Amino acid sequence: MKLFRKSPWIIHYDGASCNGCDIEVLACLTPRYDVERLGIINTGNPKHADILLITGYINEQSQPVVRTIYEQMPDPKVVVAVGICASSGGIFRDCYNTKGGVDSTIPVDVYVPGCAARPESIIDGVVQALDILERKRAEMKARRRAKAPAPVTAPAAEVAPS
Amino acid sequence: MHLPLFLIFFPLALAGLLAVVGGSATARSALAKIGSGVVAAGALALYWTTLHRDAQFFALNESGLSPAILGVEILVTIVMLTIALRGRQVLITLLVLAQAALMGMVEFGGHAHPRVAAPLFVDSFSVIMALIIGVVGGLIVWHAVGYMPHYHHHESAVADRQRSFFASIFLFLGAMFALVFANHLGWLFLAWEVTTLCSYLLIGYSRTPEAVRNAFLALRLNLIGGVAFAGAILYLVRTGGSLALNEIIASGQGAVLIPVALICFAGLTKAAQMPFSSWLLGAMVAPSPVSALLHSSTMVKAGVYVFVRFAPILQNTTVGFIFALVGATTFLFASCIAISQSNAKRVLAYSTIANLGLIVTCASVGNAQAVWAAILLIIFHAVAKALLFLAVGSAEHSIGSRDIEDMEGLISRRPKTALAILIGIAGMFLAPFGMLVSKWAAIEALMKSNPLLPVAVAFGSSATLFFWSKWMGKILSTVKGPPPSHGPVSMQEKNAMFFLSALTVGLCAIWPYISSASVKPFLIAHYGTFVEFNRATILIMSIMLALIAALPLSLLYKGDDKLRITTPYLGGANVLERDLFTPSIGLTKPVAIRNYYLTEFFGERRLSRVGYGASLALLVVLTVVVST
Amino acid sequence: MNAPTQTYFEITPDQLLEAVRSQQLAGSRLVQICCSRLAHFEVLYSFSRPGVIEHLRICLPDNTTPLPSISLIYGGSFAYENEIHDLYGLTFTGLNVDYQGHFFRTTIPAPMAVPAAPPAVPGAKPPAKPQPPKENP
Amino acid sequence: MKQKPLTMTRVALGSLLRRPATVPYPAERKPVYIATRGHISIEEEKCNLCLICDKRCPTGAIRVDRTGKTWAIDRLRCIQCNHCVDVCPRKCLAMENSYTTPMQMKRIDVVPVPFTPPQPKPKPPTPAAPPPSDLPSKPAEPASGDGSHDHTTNSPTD
Amino acid sequence: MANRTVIPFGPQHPVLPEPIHLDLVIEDEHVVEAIPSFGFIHRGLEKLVEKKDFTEFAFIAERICGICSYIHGMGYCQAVETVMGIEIPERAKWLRTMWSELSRIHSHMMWLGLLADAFGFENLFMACWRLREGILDVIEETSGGRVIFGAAKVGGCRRDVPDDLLARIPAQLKAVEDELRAVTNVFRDDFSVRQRLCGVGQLSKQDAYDLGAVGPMLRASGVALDSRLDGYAAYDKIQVEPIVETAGDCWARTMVRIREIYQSFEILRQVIPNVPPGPVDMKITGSPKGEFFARLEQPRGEVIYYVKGNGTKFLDRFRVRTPTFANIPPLLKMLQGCQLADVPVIVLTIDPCISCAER
Amino acid sequence: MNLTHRILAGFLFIALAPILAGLLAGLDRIVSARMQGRIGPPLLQPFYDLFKLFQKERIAVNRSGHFFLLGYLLFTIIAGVEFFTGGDLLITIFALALASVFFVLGAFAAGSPYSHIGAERELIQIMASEPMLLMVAMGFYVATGSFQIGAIYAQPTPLIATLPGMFLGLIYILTIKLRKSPFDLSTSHHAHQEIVKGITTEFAGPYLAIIELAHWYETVLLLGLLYLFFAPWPLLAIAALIVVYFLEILADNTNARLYWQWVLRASWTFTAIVGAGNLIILHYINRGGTP
Ligand code: NFV
Ligand code: SF4
Ligand code: SF4
Ligand code: SF4
Repeated sequence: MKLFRKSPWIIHYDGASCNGCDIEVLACLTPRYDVERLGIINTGNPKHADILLITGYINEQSQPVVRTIYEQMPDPKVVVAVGICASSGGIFRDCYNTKGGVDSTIPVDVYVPGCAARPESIIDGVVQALDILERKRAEMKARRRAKAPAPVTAPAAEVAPS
Repeated sequence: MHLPLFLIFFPLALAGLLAVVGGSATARSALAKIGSGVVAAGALALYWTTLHRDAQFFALNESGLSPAILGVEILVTIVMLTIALRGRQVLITLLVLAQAALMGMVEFGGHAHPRVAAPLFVDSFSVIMALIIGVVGGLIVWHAVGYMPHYHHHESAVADRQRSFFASIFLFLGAMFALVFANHLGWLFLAWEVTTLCSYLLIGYSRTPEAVRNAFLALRLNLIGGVAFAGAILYLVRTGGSLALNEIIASGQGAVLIPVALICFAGLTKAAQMPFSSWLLGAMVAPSPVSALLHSSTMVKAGVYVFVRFAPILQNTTVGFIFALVGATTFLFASCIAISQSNAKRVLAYSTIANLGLIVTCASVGNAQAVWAAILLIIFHAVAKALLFLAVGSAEHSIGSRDIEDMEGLISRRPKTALAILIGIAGMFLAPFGMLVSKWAAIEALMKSNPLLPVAVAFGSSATLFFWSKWMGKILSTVKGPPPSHGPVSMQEKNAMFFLSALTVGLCAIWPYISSASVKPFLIAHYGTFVEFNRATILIMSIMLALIAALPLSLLYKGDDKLRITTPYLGGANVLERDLFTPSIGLTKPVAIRNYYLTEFFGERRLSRVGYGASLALLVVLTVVVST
Repeated sequence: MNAPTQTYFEITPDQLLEAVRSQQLAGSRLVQICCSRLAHFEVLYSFSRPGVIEHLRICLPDNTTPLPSISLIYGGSFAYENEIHDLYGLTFTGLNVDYQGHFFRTTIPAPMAVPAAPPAVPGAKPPAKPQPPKENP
Repeated sequence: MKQKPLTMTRVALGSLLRRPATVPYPAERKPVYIATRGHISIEEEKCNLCLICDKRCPTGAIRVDRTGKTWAIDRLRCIQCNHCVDVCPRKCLAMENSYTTPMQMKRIDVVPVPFTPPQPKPKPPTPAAPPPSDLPSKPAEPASGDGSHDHTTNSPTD
Repeated sequence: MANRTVIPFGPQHPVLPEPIHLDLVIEDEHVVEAIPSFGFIHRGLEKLVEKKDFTEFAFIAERICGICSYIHGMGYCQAVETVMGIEIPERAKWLRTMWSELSRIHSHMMWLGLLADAFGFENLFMACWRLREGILDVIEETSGGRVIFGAAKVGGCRRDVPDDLLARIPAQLKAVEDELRAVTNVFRDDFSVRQRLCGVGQLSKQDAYDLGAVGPMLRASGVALDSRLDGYAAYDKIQVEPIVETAGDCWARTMVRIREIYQSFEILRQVIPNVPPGPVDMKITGSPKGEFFARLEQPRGEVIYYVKGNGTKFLDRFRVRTPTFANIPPLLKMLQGCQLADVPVIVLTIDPCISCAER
Repeated sequence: MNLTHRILAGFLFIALAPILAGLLAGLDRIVSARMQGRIGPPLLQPFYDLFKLFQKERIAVNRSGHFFLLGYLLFTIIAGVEFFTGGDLLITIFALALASVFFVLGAFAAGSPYSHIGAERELIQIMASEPMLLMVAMGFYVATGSFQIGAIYAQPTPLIATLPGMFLGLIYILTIKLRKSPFDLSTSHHAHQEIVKGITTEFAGPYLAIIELAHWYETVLLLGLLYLFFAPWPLLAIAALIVVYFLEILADNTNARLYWQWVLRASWTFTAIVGAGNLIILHYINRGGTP
């Protein structure tokens, strides 16, 4: 059974967003969108989460935090960058304190465009993430069977794309 | 016949010997080691020879011995008086004088001096007590041999008076044996006074102002009980009653209720029941073996010993019920107060007070099942508490603190000591360990009396669960790497802790046997009934025990390459090492984890006041009841 | 519009505490403290009471001269002062809550003290003396 | 003040009895408004590669290539501010009210533009319509941190 | 130090939707010391004025924050307009007022939900956010965005709202308002809510004023201060009374915000039917030169925009002092001696908006 | 009950309790969602979650965590088996306490501040609820003269008649045991917490699943305890359980989380009033009205 499809638990971290995407992520949980229909719970604890939703770009101070959260999530895990800021740094990419999108710090699996990303888009993004979760789960199993060492979970740190 | 006498006089003789040659460390430790071994062996031998036998009474030539007894009595009084006068303790002086006056009236008051045909006796309960004194006491002395040099190493300001220390300890052991073998109330009282004296000497061992103060406190409060005891003897003599324990118990409730109440009152002081509990807390200044020996496993048990002895008298009387209430109050409040304590020895002290309270409650209720519970409580408590005191003492030497908070991660710093503490704690409150078995029985037995008592037990034991668990948690929690620990633990300490740990666990397995071999005869003798423990319950308890024993095996499974070790959750603010985080100001800061002490609810001062008030009120009611 | 009147007062650093104290006596509230990087550094203290907004302007040639903190008069001023310290490198003495340069942990120290990029504004004069951003202590 | 009892119980039971407010999204969706800003689309036939949208886009999401004759947009940069639509002189850009779907790879949508600059005039192409007067015809290039664009259609980042 | 626990609270923390961090020193569960730290969202967008011209900067101003986005855009434009001496068309003023109030309602309703979440009242959170969607619908229909309005521009508004739509809005709002009553009654009357709010995080009138608290924080401590009385946009033509409570605790702040929601509905009832016809924007010529301090009322209180132009398209300095920033010192004061369980509640009752505070 | 019946009952409990509790949890989530105006997850969601958790990577802060959790699960099951095989009620309660202590110790051992605070709060919750549990046992004893569940179950008259206070008290602490608002101090199912996930913060993946499983067993056990009050009338009993569970959900949805002080004080006071009160009244009635 594809269990990860049915029970993806999320954690949301606000890298350095303007709050616009943030409150849209929260809005997903509320009655109008109610993502619990899809088995999604906002755990608030990286150790319980499968999907990391990050809004906002990364700055000096949030970088180690994002890394820690990512590191503390058990495999399989998926990162969804929500909003333009998280995807590319958006309108703030020229600021002195930005390090760029989330992919400057950890590998991103799904980019959700929109400024602010709409709840519908966020749901779409999470749904895409579900397939990736299943895939990663399968890879994990294969690895375990092959007794291969787990790949280093910490991302190749300073790979700044674009 | 010979064994009890041997058990009484051997330690006394050894005490004398130690007083003479104890100045030399080698001689002292050799004598103490031999002494502890002999005492333990003697107690075991006594057990073996009395197994499945009825109570034996030893007819001695009492009138021949009485001058000697009287002489010792006078000697004790003089010693106490000297102590009181030298310490300028007015109240103590008055109490000693009052006691002397009462006893003088007994001896010289012109009454027919009651004869006790058999001043000594042994029954299965005395044997149980003797086992505790001999085996647990012996182990504690063994521990002390290794412990005391370390103690002096740590407390360099304290003058080394180990000679008198070990002498007092053996004096105490002798007195204690005498106490449990005495059938003659006068003899019992003498032994009682000697233990009080030893307690005074040992509490004040370090001679610091605090120790001296607390030693006097102990003396004072215990003497209040002593006066009551003497009063009881006088009452018996005046009313022409017997001074033989067995005859008093046999004489039925109506006749002897007043003296029994007085003796039990003395028992309250000795067992540090509220409102007299403060001395036991003060006694914690003494070295740990003293706390273990006198203030948890043996001497304070003398207090509850008289309760158990007189349980048939107290049964179903208002007096008994009031005593039960005092015990229940003590159990409830002492358990609650323990929550607010972070000093390990104070926690142990409060827990001791609480458990003695529970025993008092059971014994005062006095039905067969309750007494069964009381005796088992005495056994389990003596073993587990002794273990805890000794282990805390050793831990204190290795980490330099007796604060629970400093025991953080002891499991990785001092695994064996930590394990001993954990076993001791588990023995105190977890199923299927002993204390819980007896609590189980206690609740059922108390239900038959008055629901107020088990209600207090229910609340109190919930409180015990809180402080024990958090202590265990502290030992198990590993936040930081092990900070350096001081001094090694001596061989003797290790032995003692190992045996006591084994005993704590072993008792859980063999208590059904103890129950039927030793407790049953006692109950049959006094009540004619014995409630068998439900077999299914024993079975499930054994299963639980086996599982607990088996669970640590899962820790052996180390070949767990699938487990990824990661940092704890710190809101994402982790910095490299596991206990550091990025603070608001500065670069790194360590997390600190401390237990809860819930002082706003369980604050010592507030609850003590309530507890003292309640128990005092109960004692006032008792006085009214007794005098009408 | 019944907008309050706004007045600007130019003061020197040593007049600051006195001026602020008289604002407090007048019953004003501290509205904000703002630092600007122009050719010089400019610190603007704004106070308000009903119907009035008053600004105290201090011009500083560079960001090396420390300013006295007004946090003993207006307890809330530490937030602004720490912020200015971290963004402009200006030091304030006598802060009641001192973040020691950890208020905003920026990628580069004192980023706002860097003058505007000259080619961006054809009309803007380049700053008289480009001041190297001060390191956080 | 008098407190009404059970205020929350009423709300909770009320909700229990009412139909849920949920619009079960992937299955069903709330209609979008005409005004909703979703994504930018282009009528490439109209575009004359005048570069204004490229220059004025606040995030630099649009890249117009006059030699390669393409109009490209990085939808992960576009903040749907509608500015390009406002400034496009040919009114060939439009803000649709549907959103870009999330993507797993960064990509840039490149649209070939059929526009051929009028041959006779060698001048740089001037927009047919005059630019809005509040804007200078030659906007100053904002000094941007990195104005470089990825012109690959697919730039894998994972 | 004996029995004190030191823990980091945040930056990632489920009850704080935004990253802020507190060094908490607690004893049992009493907070002995709490020092907040900032900078997780600091972008430094004020410096972007050097790179974006003053018209484009409106987009950035709107993205200072996604909650109070509209007023940011509008406040920035208002400041620039004043510097440039522009009087915007009347219809634009009224539309700005309408959007401001819509933004206030959505912000306060959102906050009510978050507050409920902070004291573990999931259902109440859901109830608030369910109703908030009704407001967001109105916002989206009129401005095109749910949270980022994108409707402010120097010289007026970027889009007009058709009259038929304007005529429809009051009914939509009325429906939300009616349902909201039941929910706000819970905040007012529910036992457990009052347990968690009454007497918690008390801030005296004097402290609030001295420490520079603004907005509902200040008004809940008994100071009647509301920048809308300054009469910007169309506020000079409508009735606004500052809403004041005196208790100064979390409950008072909640009440202030709740009453402000209804006040905003009331204002909208005055505004929407009275939006005058006419253009919504005007041509801008030239560049700003000079400086101005604009003061507006955000949902969280008084916000300051300082604009200094030098006659070019690029401003010399843009500065925004947001209400959250001003409310930080009082927050520190309130956190002392509270319960651990109160920490999120107290933090939330200043209605923290970190992206606003750190910019 | 003879031995085979007992063994059968034990196995049935082990096999069926998770299914029952899981379904109940699913139902709980749906009803909660409806009370919040949402659709909510599918009925089987708790099972999806559980199985997914078992598939996750295993991470931990140290190597001793699983030991304690194993103890937690094991002794919860033992408590349940003891109960459903008609064993001794007090032993059941003690075993349950032992299980909780294992859980708490696991969280302590993790050495992380959040799980530590969670553990302390869990202890407070245990301390708040334990007296009532013990008193329920005492109540049964006074009413039936035995702690044996078999005997209590076989009682011809429903115990609710003599022990209404106990029933109320048990419902009260059920709220604590089910970790429902306003008593979800140590951890909570979904609503956010000042201490994140509290006691479960450091347990991830399979470990979390073990906790969930143990919690399910515990839930069934507690419901079984409630059932005893109506034992002679099974239909009424089931109806009562449904009503009680609904009330729990309602309470969860209509209350804020309260302080530990409040929880402890209120629980002990309530226990003293309804529990001890009932016990004492019953005691004197049984004595024939002569105190
Ligand atoms: N209201 C508001 Fe803001 C502004 N300005 C504030 O702190 O929310 Ni993001
Ligand atoms: S993408 Fe837009 S709405 Fe989202 S955080 Fe960035 S600026 Fe805010
Ligand atoms: S909408 Fe705005 S961000 Fe998007 S392409 Fe157009 S101008 Fe650029
Ligand atoms: S502004 Fe319009 S016409 Fe010019 S390049 Fe862009 S899309 Fe084409």
